[in-house]
Amino acid sequence: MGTLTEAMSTRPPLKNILEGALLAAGGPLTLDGLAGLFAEEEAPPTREALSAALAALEADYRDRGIELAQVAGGFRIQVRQSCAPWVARLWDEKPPRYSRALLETLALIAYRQPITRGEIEDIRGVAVSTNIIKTLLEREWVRVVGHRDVPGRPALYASTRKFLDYFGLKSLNELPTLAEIRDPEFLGDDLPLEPPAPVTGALAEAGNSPTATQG
Amino acid sequence: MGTLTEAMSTRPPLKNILEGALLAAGGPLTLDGLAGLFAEEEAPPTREALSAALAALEADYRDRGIELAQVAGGFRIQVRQSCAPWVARLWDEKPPRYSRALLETLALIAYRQPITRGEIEDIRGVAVSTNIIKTLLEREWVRVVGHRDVPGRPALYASTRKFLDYFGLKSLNELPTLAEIRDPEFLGDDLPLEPPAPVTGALAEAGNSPTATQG
Amino acid sequence: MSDRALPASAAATGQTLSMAADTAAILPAQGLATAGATAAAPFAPAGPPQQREMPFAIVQGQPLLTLPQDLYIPPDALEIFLDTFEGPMDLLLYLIKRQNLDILDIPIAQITDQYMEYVELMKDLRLELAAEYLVMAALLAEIKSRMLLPRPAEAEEEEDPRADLVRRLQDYERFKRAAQDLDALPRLERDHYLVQALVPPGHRRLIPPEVDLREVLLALRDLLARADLFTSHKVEKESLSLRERMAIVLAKLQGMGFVPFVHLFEPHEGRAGLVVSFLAVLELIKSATIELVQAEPFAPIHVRLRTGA
Repeated sequence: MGTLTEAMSTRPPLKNILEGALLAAGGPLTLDGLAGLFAEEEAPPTREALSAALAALEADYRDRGIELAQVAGGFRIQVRQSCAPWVARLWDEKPPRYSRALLETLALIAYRQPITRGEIEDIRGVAVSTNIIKTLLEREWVRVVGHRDVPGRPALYASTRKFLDYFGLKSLNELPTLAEIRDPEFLGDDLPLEPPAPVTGALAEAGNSPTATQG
Repeated sequence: MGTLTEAMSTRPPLKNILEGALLAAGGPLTLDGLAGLFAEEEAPPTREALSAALAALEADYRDRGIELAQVAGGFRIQVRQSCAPWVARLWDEKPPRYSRALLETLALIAYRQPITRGEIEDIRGVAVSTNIIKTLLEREWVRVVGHRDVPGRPALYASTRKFLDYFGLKSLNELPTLAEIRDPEFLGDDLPLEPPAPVTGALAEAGNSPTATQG
Repeated sequence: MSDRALPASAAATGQTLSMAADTAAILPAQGLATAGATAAAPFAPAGPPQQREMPFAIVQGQPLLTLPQDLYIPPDALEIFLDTFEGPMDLLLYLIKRQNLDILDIPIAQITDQYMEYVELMKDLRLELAAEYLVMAALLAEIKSRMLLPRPAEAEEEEDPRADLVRRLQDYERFKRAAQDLDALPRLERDHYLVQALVPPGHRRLIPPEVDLREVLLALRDLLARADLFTSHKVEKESLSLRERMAIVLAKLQGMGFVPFVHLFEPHEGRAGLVVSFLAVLELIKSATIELVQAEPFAPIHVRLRTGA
C-alpha cells in the first residue's frame, strides 16, 4: 500500500506524461496505447481523464509551434503548418513532390478501393507505370488486399492507415468529396451513370469500354 | 520590399519556429543551425534574439512534460526525467513465455526447498542456467535463505511470499501433493506449449524503433 | 495525315514553341498546375529565350499544331509536353475545356480533328507513348462515323454514340480533381512535420510473462515422469509444510548470527506447528545448513547458519 501512495504522489500531471509520450513516440498513439502507459496498480486514468488531458494539451498548444492532431493512427503532435516553411530548412532536400500520375493513381485507389491496376488504367486511359505502384507500396500508402478472381488474378489495391496518417486524415470519410457529375440529360434517363458498387463497377466498365489499354 | 514585409508580418513568433524546429530535428541543434533557418532577406534574428527565445522556451517548459536541454551538440528538447518512467513504457518489451527449464526449476524450489542449484541439477539431470536463477530471483519468486555448509557453500533457494501471492496461495500446503500431480486425471492433458510470441509495447506495431531511449 | 517532322532545331535551341491558331494564349488544362498564374512556372524558369510564331507543324496546309505558348520545352526534354498530359483522356479534356465546350455535347468532328493533330505530333516525338493515344483516336473516329450515320427515327432509345466516352471523360475528370484535392491536403513532409523528443535512458522495462500455476505443475509432472527421483514415501502433504518451514527457519536466521532456539517456534501454532518447526530444524541440522550451540549444560540453546570452516 505504501508504494502505491508513493507512486501516486510522485506521478507528474497526466497531461505532462501524455505530452512526453506523444513527443517521444515519433508517430501517432491511440487512446489505448496511452492508457497502456499506466500500470494496473497505479490507478490508471480513465478514458475520460485521458481525453480531458488531451483536450487541455491541445488548448495549451494553441499559440505554439506545435499542435495536437488526431489522425487514423491516433493522436500525434506535429509541427504547425505556419512554422513549416522555416522547419523545412532543417533539411537540404525539398519536400517531396508527387507526380500527377502518382496522385491520380493514389486517388483512384483511395476512392475506389479495392481496385486493380487494370481498372485504374481503364479510368485513366493510360498505363500505370510499375514505378508508381512500387513507390506507393514502398511508402506503405497502399497494399495488396487480395486478388480479383479473373484470369491473371490481378492484385487488388487498397489504401492503408499510413496513407491516412500522412495526409492528416482520421478516416477515408474525411477525403475530399468527389466532384459531382452532371447528369447528361441528352443521353436519356436509362443511362446508369455511376455504377454503385465500386468493386464490380470498374469491371463492368471494362466490359463495355471499346478502348483496350492493355499492352 | 512588399514580400519582405509580408513574410515578416506572417512569420510566427520566433519561439514557435524554434520549438517546431527543435522537435522536428529529432536531435540537438546549434545556435548556428537555428539561425540558418532564416533567410538573409527576411531579417534573420540576432543571436541575442535566439538566446532570448530559447530562454523563454525553457521557462515555458518548466511545468511541462518536456524540457530544453543544452548538450554538446547544441540544444534539444527532451522528455523530463520525472515523466520518463511512464514514457519509457512505450517501448516495453514482453519477453517470450518462460522456458520449460525455468518452470521445472521453479517447481523444484517450491516443492523441495530449501534446495541448492546442484540438487536441482541432480534431479533435472541437466545444468540449470544462471539466467533461470537470475530471472526467478528478479521476479522475487525465490530467494536465497542460506548456504549449505559443504564445499563451495552453495546457496539454498526457497520460495517467497510473492510466489504464494502471485499464484493465489495462502501457503505451500495449498499446492497439490506430488501424488495428485502424478494422477493423470488431476491436471488433465498436457498444455500445448505455445511458441514464444513476443508482445511488445504500444509502439511495436507502428514500427517505431526503440532507439529513442538510447543515448 | 502526312508525315510532319518536328523542327528539331527549334527544340534544340530551347525556343518557345507557340501556336499560330486562334487561341493565342492557351493555358494548360485546369489542374496542370495549381493555378493559372503559376502554370508556367515549372516549365518556364528564368525567362527562356523567346522567338515568336515559329510554325511548329503544318497540318493540311495550315500551321495549326503547336504547343501552348507558355510551355517552355527544354532542348533535351521534349517529353515534358507529353508528360503535361496524363494520357488521351487528359488531352481530350484539355481540348474540350480549352474551348469551353460542353462536355455533354461534344462537337465530335471538331474535337477528333484537333485530337488527331496532337497525336500526329506525338507520333513524331515518341512512338511508344502515342500507341495509347492511337486507341483513343480510333475510338473518336468510330464515334465520328456513327454520328454521321442517319439515325432511324424509331430508334429513340438507342444510345448516343458519345455516351460512353462522355461517361469516361467525366469519370476521369472526377479523379483528376480528386488527385488535386489530395495534393492540396496538408500533409507530412511538406505542411506538417513529425516530432521526436528524446527520452532519458534507463527506464526501459521488461514485462515478465504471465505464468499459470498449472504450467508449473505440468512441468513438474513431466519432470517426475522423466526422473522418478521423488521416491520417498513420506506423507507428501507433511513434506511440503516441512520444507516450507525449513525455508522460514533459514530466513529467520539470515544475517542474524545466534538466534535463541525458542525463537524458532510459534506457540500459537499449537502442537502440530511446533512439531513441524522442530522437524525443520532437525532436517536443517542434518543437511549441514544450521548448527546448534549450547555454551554449557542447561544453558539456552542457540541456532545459527553454518558459516563453514
